[in-house]
Amino acid sequence: MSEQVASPSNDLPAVTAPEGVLVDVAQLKRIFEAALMTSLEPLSLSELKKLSDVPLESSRIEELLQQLAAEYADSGIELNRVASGWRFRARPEMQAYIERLDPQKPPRYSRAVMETLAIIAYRQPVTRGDIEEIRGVVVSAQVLKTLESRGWVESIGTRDTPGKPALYATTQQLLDDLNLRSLSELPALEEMGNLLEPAVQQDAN
Amino acid sequence: MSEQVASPSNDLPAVTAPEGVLVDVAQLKRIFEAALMTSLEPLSLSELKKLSDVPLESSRIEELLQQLAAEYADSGIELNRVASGWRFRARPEMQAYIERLDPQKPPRYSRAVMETLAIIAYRQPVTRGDIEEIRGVVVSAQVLKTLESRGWVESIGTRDTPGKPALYATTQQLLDDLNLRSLSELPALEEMGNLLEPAVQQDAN
Amino acid sequence: MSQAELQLIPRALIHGEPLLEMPSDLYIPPDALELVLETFQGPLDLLLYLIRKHNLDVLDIPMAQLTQQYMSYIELMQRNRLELAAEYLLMAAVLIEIKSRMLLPRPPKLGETEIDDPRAELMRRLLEYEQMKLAAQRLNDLPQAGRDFELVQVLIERTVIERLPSVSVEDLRIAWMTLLTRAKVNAHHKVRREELSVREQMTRLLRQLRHGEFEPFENLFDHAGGIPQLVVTFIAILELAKETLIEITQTETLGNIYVRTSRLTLE
Repeated sequence: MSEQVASPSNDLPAVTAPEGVLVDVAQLKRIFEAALMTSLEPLSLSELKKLSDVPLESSRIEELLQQLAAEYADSGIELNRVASGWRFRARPEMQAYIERLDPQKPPRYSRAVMETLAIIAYRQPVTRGDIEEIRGVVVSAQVLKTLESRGWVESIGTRDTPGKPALYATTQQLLDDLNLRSLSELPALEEMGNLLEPAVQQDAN
Repeated sequence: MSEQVASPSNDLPAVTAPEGVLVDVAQLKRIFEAALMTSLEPLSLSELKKLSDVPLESSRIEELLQQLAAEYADSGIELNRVASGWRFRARPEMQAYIERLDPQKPPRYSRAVMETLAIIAYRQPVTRGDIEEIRGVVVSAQVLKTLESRGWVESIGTRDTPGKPALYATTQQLLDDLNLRSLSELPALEEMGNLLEPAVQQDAN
Repeated sequence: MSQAELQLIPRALIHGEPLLEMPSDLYIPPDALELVLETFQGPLDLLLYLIRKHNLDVLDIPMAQLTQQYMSYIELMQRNRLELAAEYLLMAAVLIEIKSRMLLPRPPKLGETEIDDPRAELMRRLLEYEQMKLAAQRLNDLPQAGRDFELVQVLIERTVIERLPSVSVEDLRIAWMTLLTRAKVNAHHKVRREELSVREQMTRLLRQLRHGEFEPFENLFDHAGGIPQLVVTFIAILELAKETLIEITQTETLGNIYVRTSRLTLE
């Protein structure tokens, strides 16, 4: 929805491009809106810049996006910034309704897959050997393949040790899929001190 | 965008369901909005009805949809009624802008399309009923049409049962596009099952 | 216990408090035991379970007690002839070694007792694994695109070249895998390589018989493909007949066999 509808008073001054050209802010927001809504992948600032007829600073674009996000504050969808850019998503509380239309839920991953993912996410880059050492069991090739084909994990090189094992790291796609901007937004690891306290553990389980 | 933002005066009376139950109109519109925005295929009135917790007459739903459409009057997208239901689309005048974006990010098929393709590939020849049995949900005509118009799936006859349902199979074109010589080169997948939690768990969660 | 663990164990057993107490005075049906075993991600996971279950102090693990309980499990699993991953046996050896080292009198070294503790390495591994195990649970609790929320995707009609979604074999594999893991699909639809080639032949035959006329049986076989191909084609014909998609007729004994689609109407 464009700003005229949301805020008829239009408290937003026309953005002045570096060259001094006036930008039709309402129109640009409409274009951003249409582009973001039709793209399943998040759009980066540099992509959004291409949508403007006059060159715009990143800060201007972010300002517009924040206004656009605010316009959707009371709607069923929301505009978020994630690792690789900006994107619209349905609010999680809408999920139960949307699932009525297609009750097929995607599967949940097994503990083996999730533990492997956690080790890669928190200890990256790691080799398969590193993962096996932490988990205390062999990590099957299928587990890694599952994570790779989901686009959550990728091999980013090899470690310079005998056998040249592949080093795994997480991808931007993982962060996007979890609606996060950076790895630092992952849940914090439990403090070792807390793990020594049996009482805390009981709650956590 | 919900109506509070768009029309603060809220000229819409609360919709009364047939039983006389009051419906939270704003919330229902938000739900419609989220569902329509996340579905590539148009949603029919009967699908939209499922989204309401109380039974609603079609005329009421259409009224809500018309209001929702009006709220998007000045935005980059529009809500339209098409043959098979209602759907959002980018306004045609936005196309020129959106096409500036890197075409590097190809669109994706919905899960319904991919699962239907997988079933036809692995279980061919199958009828729509077979597909529905495996997926556990109704397969829309759109989904099959998408696959047929892509040239990946074709009807190769009908099954000799009441209703003479069409039998679907994959085409040479699909193999070519996947760079396969024969269907038997598709991965065998039994072993993958144990990487995902059993279905029972999804209910529990 | 984590959700995953709880749910893998038959309900009757979890509700009746711990099913993993002392194996000696506990009956676990052999089928259930297999599930119990699958529940643990490995020896570290099993050890952690025992430690947390019995509220043992991680900083001062009572090796005798822990080793004894661990061994009871290993024995129980072996007694039921469950195939035990090598890691479990290796861990048993490690535990026994630590226990025996602790029995030996240690030369008194002032201030260095902690470093010398034979349990230190085990403790470090247990804590590191536990930390990751918890992290995995939290990661899994985060809302995931497609599972807990949907992405907005509004239609755009493109005037220029229509870009079609590209699909890889991998996408197809994922889609099918997803289906396999749902409901009873797994049990009913086993997919093997051979079966796929049969399916492929079934499709080929139906295409060939599209004209609706009788076709001589021999014409259905492609001799260039060798014996495996002939067998697969034959199985495909039987399968089609079973699914009543084709009719097979023979007018006289030892006469020619003809095949046609069973009153298959063509569009």
